[in-house]
Amino acid sequence: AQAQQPVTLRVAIIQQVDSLNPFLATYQASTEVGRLMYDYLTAYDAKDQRPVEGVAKSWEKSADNLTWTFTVPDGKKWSDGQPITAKDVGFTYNLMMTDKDAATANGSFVANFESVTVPDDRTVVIKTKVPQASMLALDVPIVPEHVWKGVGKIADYKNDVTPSVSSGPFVLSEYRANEFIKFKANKEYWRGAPKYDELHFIYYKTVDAAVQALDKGELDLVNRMGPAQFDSLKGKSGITLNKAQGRRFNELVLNSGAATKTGEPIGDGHPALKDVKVRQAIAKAIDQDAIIARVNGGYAERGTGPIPPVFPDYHLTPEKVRPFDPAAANTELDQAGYPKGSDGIRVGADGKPLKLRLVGHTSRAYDEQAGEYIKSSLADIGIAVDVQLVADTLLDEQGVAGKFDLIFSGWGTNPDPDFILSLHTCDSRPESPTTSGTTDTFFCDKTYDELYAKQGAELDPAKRSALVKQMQQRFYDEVPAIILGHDNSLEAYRNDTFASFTIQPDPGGVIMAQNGMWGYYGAVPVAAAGAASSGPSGLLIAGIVVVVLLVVGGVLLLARRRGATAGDRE
Amino acid sequence: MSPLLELRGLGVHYRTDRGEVAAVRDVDLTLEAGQTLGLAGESGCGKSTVAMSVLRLLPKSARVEGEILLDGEDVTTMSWGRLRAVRWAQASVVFQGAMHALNPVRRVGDQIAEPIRLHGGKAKVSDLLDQVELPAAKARSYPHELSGGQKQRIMIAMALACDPRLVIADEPTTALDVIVQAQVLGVLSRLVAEQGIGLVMISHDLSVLASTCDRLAVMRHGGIVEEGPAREVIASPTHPHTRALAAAFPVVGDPAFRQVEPDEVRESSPLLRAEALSVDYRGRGGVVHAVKGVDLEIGSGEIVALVGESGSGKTTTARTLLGLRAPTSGRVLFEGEELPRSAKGLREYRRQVQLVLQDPTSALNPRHSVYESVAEGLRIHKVPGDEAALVADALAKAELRPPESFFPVLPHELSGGQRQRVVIAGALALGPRLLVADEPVASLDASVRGEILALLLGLRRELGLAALIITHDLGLAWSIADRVAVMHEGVLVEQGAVDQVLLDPRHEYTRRLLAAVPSTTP
Amino acid sequence: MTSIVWQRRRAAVGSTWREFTRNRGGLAGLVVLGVVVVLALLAPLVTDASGLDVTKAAGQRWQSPSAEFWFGTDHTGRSVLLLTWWGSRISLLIGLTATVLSVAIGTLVGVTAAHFGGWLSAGLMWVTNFFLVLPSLVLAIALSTVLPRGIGTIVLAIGVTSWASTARLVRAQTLSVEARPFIERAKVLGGGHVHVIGRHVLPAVLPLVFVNTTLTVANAIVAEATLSFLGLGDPSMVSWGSMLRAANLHGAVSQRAWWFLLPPGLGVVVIVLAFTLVGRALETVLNPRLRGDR
Amino acid sequence: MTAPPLVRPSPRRGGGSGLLRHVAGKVGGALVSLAAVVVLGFFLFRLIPGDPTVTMTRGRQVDEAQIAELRALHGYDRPIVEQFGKYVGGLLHGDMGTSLFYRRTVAELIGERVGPTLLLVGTSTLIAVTLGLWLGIRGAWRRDSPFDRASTGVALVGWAMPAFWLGMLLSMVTGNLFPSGGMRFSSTPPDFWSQALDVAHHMVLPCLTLIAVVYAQYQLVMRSSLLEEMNADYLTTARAKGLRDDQVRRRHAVPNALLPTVTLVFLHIGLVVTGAITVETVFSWPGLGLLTYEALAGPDLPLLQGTFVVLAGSVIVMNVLADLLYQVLDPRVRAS
Ligand SMILES: Nc1ncnc2c1ncn2[C@@H]1O[C@H](COP(=O)(O)OP(=O)(O)OP(=O)(O)O)[C@@H](O)[C@H]1O
Ligand SMILES: Nc1ncnc2c1ncn2[C@@H]1O[C@H](COP(=O)(O)OP(=O)(O)OP(=O)(O)O)[C@@H](O)[C@H]1O
Ligand SMILES: [Mg+2]
Ligand SMILES: [Mg+2]
Ligand code: NI
Repeated sequence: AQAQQPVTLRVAIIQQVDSLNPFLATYQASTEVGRLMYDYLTAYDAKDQRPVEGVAKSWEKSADNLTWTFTVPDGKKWSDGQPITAKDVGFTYNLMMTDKDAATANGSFVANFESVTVPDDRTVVIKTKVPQASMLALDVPIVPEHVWKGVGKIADYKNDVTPSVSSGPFVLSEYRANEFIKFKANKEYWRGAPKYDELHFIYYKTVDAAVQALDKGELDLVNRMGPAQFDSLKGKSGITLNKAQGRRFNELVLNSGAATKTGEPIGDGHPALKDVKVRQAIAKAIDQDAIIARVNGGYAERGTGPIPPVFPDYHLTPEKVRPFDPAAANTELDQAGYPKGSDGIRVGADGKPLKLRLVGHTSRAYDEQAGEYIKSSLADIGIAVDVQLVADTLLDEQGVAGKFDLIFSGWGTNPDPDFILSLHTCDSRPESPTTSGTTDTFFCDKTYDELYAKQGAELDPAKRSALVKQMQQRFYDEVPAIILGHDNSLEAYRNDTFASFTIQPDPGGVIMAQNGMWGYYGAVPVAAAGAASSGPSGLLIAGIVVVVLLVVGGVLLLARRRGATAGDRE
Repeated sequence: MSPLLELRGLGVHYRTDRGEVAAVRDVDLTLEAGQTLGLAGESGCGKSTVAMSVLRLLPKSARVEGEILLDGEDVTTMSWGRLRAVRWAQASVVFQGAMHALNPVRRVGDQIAEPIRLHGGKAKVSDLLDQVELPAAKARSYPHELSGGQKQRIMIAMALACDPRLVIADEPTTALDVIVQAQVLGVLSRLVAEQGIGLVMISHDLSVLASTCDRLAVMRHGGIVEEGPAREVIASPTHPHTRALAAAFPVVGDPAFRQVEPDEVRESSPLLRAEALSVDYRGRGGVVHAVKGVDLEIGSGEIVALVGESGSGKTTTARTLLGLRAPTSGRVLFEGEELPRSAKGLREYRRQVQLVLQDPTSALNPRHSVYESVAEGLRIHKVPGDEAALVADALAKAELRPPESFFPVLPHELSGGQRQRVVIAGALALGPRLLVADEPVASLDASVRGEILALLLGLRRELGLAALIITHDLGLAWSIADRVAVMHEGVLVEQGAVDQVLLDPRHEYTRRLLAAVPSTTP
Repeated sequence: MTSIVWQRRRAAVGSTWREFTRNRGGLAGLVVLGVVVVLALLAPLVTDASGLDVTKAAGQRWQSPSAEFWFGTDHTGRSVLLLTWWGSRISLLIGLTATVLSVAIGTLVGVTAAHFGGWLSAGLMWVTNFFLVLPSLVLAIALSTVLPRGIGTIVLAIGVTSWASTARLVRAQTLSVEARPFIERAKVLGGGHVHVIGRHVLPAVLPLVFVNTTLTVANAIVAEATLSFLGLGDPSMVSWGSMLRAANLHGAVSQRAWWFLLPPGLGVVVIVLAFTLVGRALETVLNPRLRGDR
Repeated sequence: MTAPPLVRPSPRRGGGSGLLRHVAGKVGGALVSLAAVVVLGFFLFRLIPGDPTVTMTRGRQVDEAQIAELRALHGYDRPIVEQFGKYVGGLLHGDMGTSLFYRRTVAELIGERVGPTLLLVGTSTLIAVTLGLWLGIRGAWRRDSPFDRASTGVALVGWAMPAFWLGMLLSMVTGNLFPSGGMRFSSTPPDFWSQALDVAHHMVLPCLTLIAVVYAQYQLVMRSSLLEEMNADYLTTARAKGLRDDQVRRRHAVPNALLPTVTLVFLHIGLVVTGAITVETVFSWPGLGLLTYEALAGPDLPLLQGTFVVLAGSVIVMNVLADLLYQVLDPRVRAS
């Protein structure tokens, strides 16, 4: 008989956590875990992702948009009982502004800060050099000054001391690299302690292993499932599925002319792809619905611009949806001056046949399958495709160097569209042929860049939304890349241990990988969950061991006896 | 009272892939306590099979008929428990090849003590070692740390561990050189005399048996062809096979065995000369000086015998004479010219001088037919003329007739003597002037030794071939050589005309060698 | 003359064959191999390769075995039977070519090291021992990571890492053949290196090499499956290893899709077992050392 | 899996001459081999692939100066020989570089994973050796008996199976009996016995898989080396002395046949290690094998290089140990 087990939420974690030090952690899993321990200055609402109270309860900005004043309310406490004050905020930001190591992960948020001052325990004043749109989306964990001021070199600090001093809903209680990360509920949490005792993140190397574990009851919550895995859990008792709108998209980048910032061409893309007519024809010839149905298993939404439907304010619904129409594509290419050669492959004006390389990741099943679809679709319009699946690093190298014709890529998007839009401006192209830029498309279009500048300065949400949509329309028409689809986020949880989770946004949102910790914080255990045991009991195993030992012993004994008589026989 | 051992109509068959093979047929033998029975016969005639059947040690594939009475009790019908009790306590075996009969990873002392513990004897290992004239400290040795003779004596000590009434010694001295052989035989004879045990002594060497046995049985093809008191059988053999066996061991000094007439020894011009020849082997254990400053001369048409115990450097000398090894110092002259070093030069030289290797079985590639083996040299030297005719001619010279019928035959289908002839034919095909024969008859049955020796003499007579015959057998040297050279630890201690060296040895080692030769005459 | 030689060779092969047929395991292995090889060769004639194209997948995803799809379908709706069938071609192809490469290197190194001696031999032996000790799969993984993906790379990776045991075997056999007096006799007759190796050493060593080849194929096929499973194979080719990788990646275990897991794995087991059985049977027939104690 | 195919015991070496010299020679040889592994590791992973800085800066705006700084920081701008020197120098201090993906030092990552791998490989080797030797001895002693045929057949089937496939099958058919992966449940109480039981529970399937695939080696080797000894004359001697059959086997046959087998047990550690790579992958066992697999996905070349050097190096060390053990065990090799 064991003592009353703590009520525990067990969550699969597939991606690695690179560091528990919030100043160094860059991986998505690490920031997700970091949010449980450290609140940000502001948070995103669970329902619609608008800024709400974080460490600061209220805020105001000056007329020139350069000075922001945040108020940290009284009564919030760190998990060790110390009060949370404006000093902690000031300490965190100033550390990042002065210590290069502390700026590793989130330095971009403070790069534009002029100064951060703390006139009193309740007030933080931030002055920026130029107006900054993301002041209410500063994804910077606020750390306790009384702990961190004693830390020597930030870059070497692991921050795996248990229990951690948290401002978030959970306190780190045990960390075993490659095995699990354990948290206990933070009883001091200002929103109120979570409704259960412990939260465990357990490493699984593959989603499949995690799905099996969920099925066996070793886990309570899994995300990042593939369509097949998701389907396999359908109708299983004890499991609730959550198909959420995702923030990720898959795209097929067309090498429309890779070049540096200065316009110096790099790479060896096929010249015909510089012709927008060819790109449009390719876009028309690809049956996106078929790819979503067969490759995504139906768990994706048709792509238009880079911003997914989960952000309806910015998501583009084109006035004229480009139809899947290979016949039209064929005619257009005929007219554009790419006649079919004797082998059925079109030839450009320069005599170069339209034979394209399509580069994808060996590690991704999506690339492999979608590649096949694209290959056969383009074959129908006289374009030959050679699918080359390569290791991730090699793909990165080829992508950066512009050594491709078609390449698979993809991004995750934030609530604020600025970053994802910035990727396709002329400025995000690389400095020189040997360095890398942030862009994957090498897109450089004057109209697009002008719109980008305008939306950055636009403070009226409705107008900004219109500008963002215009940009995406331009992107859609120029086809530097084809957004193949926005993946659904596929999650599942055991409903015999946990009754419900807070999703973000609501409805249609995710439990894990939120902009916040609501999913974990808001989980409600089933009343009797504490008594539920995990997996087969130790008793059963002991029983198995005993039986095996008995059988082996018996066989041995028998063999002995036989051996003895055999000895007599010789 | 029943005899110690009595075999009645013993027959043993082995089941093999080819069907049943009769290894022993209808053997009747009797041995009384305190007696020594010799069992002679050439290799494979079934001697060991008889020995093993006594303690029922034959492999499962063997089927035994007849009765084996040990002190009147039939071994074939004993229960396993009884048999285990009888084994070693009543009868023990000194196995053929002590090299393998000892467990290589256990100390010899433990191995001797094992049957004592098992059968509850009270003998002490040190006493047993003392009986076979080994120091007690040797009990702590592992087999590989002992010499062949010492291992053989360990086997004997082990056989005596439980005071058995019967000891079977299966070729206890094969693979030992003559001097050690004499020691081991001495130990055995002494034990029989002192302890009154019955001894069955097995050997293919009549002269070994002659000196130790009361009675002698000669086997052939699994059956006994002649049996009687040892002296009688050897002195006046009735069966032709026994006669051949006896003849194979010529008596040194007996002119009857001498096959070269003294007047045949003629003045001859030197053909091959070795001057101050030394050869070293560099191995793991440091440098071995195998040959030390040997001066040797062979005249054309002359037969020289090089004798010496095992490991004295005979083969090394032969190899060096043929240019298969470079001498460490000294030189080899052929017709006054030093041996060439180049591959081409050596090839030419080897048309003149040929080597016949020790063991004809392994000297022939088992995959090559007689024709291919003989033609090999012709092809290498691209000898002009009709290849088939040349091969046939060489075979005919080697007395393999009709030659054509031997063409497609593979070595394993030939007898040992025939194989040796094929090797000789291969050498003759090149028309050499000198034949170096390394132990040409050592591995051959007694019955075919004579034929090969006659062939060599015939070749000398007809073709004027010179020969260097290497052997450890003084009797052989006596029967066919013109001159003898005696080698000891790499040094030529004595050389000269046969009569002079063997009848009137100057060197002390030659004398020891001659003394150790077992003789069939008392 | 030659006719007699040939006649004898034929007789020798005949007797080897008779000896071989007496080994039931070996015979069964040979029959299985024959069937599999014939099926693999027939694949393009009997089946429609377009079924391998995911865009033309005939069935639904993860269909369990039915009359239409005897072995069910995979995660893209392709027939597992068809995939397994075609996969056998790649597995066999890689297994055989890698073996040829491995055995060729091994034989060359082994014979050279044994025959010539001196520092060449010492150097070759060191390299051989080095490769023998090195876990070959780890090296193969390393090689196929840094080289471009493809059949050639896999063949190279397996071939280059697995020759050492062959080399050691061949060297030992060559040494034992060269220690035999008939080699000395050949030298006395005037034969040079080429003569000794060509006429005496190789004919004696080749049967053993042949035995070794069959056993090496078994290893190479498992190695191919392992490398493909680890994602180092040629992604554009269907092989048993890549099928198992897909099964692992797409959750065949969690879906209990045994029909996707069993055929490729059983394929490997059956082929490897068949090669091993044939190899062991050949060994008892051709290796004189083992023949004696039967 | 390209292991030495069902190797027969190697012929015994000749009498030892100078144990010390032999040991020194062996250790020296192993050091040379280790050095060769390091060289191979370095050049294989450094020369063939492209520019590592590009991989590191993927998705970030960097200019020439930053790239140059990065190259200088990692020493990629130095001549290759100097880079190699630095690499070796680092290696001597236990520095194997930094993983591209974990952004932690390779040494630290490997250090974390050694324990679980040792536990898994050690346990399964121990069981596989015991089982294999026992079955091998039984089989050889009663050659061609039904037991021999059956056990050899089963061993061959196990030998033919890819480890990962067997692993997947096992985890499919055992259903909920065993955990799906990992080394322990996060919710197990921290006391020793609960933890031990939990780890044992998690280890059952990976261990079974590894044993099933590996034990055949030992069985077949033991069987053939015992068969080789079966006709040895000293066994006839032992029987002639009146020893019982099992005494003959235990006291004479097995000790002799065991010697070559012991060497092979160690020689095949390499095989177990490679088996561990796939088995750990299938069962998410947090060991070196899984780390290798994770490094492959990138590929994370510094990490891969590290696991390569460690895995290959440990096998080399094992082999030296085997050789030294042989010196101790076999009186014929031991200096006289
Ligand atoms: N286990 C066996 N299976 C089949 N035939 C065998 C077996 N042992 C011996 N023989 C055959 O039985 C015959 C007699 O062999 P045995 O060993 O008794 O001869 P031997 O007289 O002792 O010979 P040697 O002098 O060579 O020791 C030989 O022809 C041999 O080939
Ligand atoms: N290849 C070799 N390497 C090292 N030592 C050798 C080698 N061959 C022979 N010896 C040693 O050289 C010495 C002479 O050997 P050799 O073979 O010439 O003797 P042998 O008189 O022909 O003996 P046997 O009568 O046994 O044939 C011996 O001590 C032997 O151990
Ligand atoms: Mg005998
Ligand atoms: Mg000799
Ligand atoms: Ni050694």
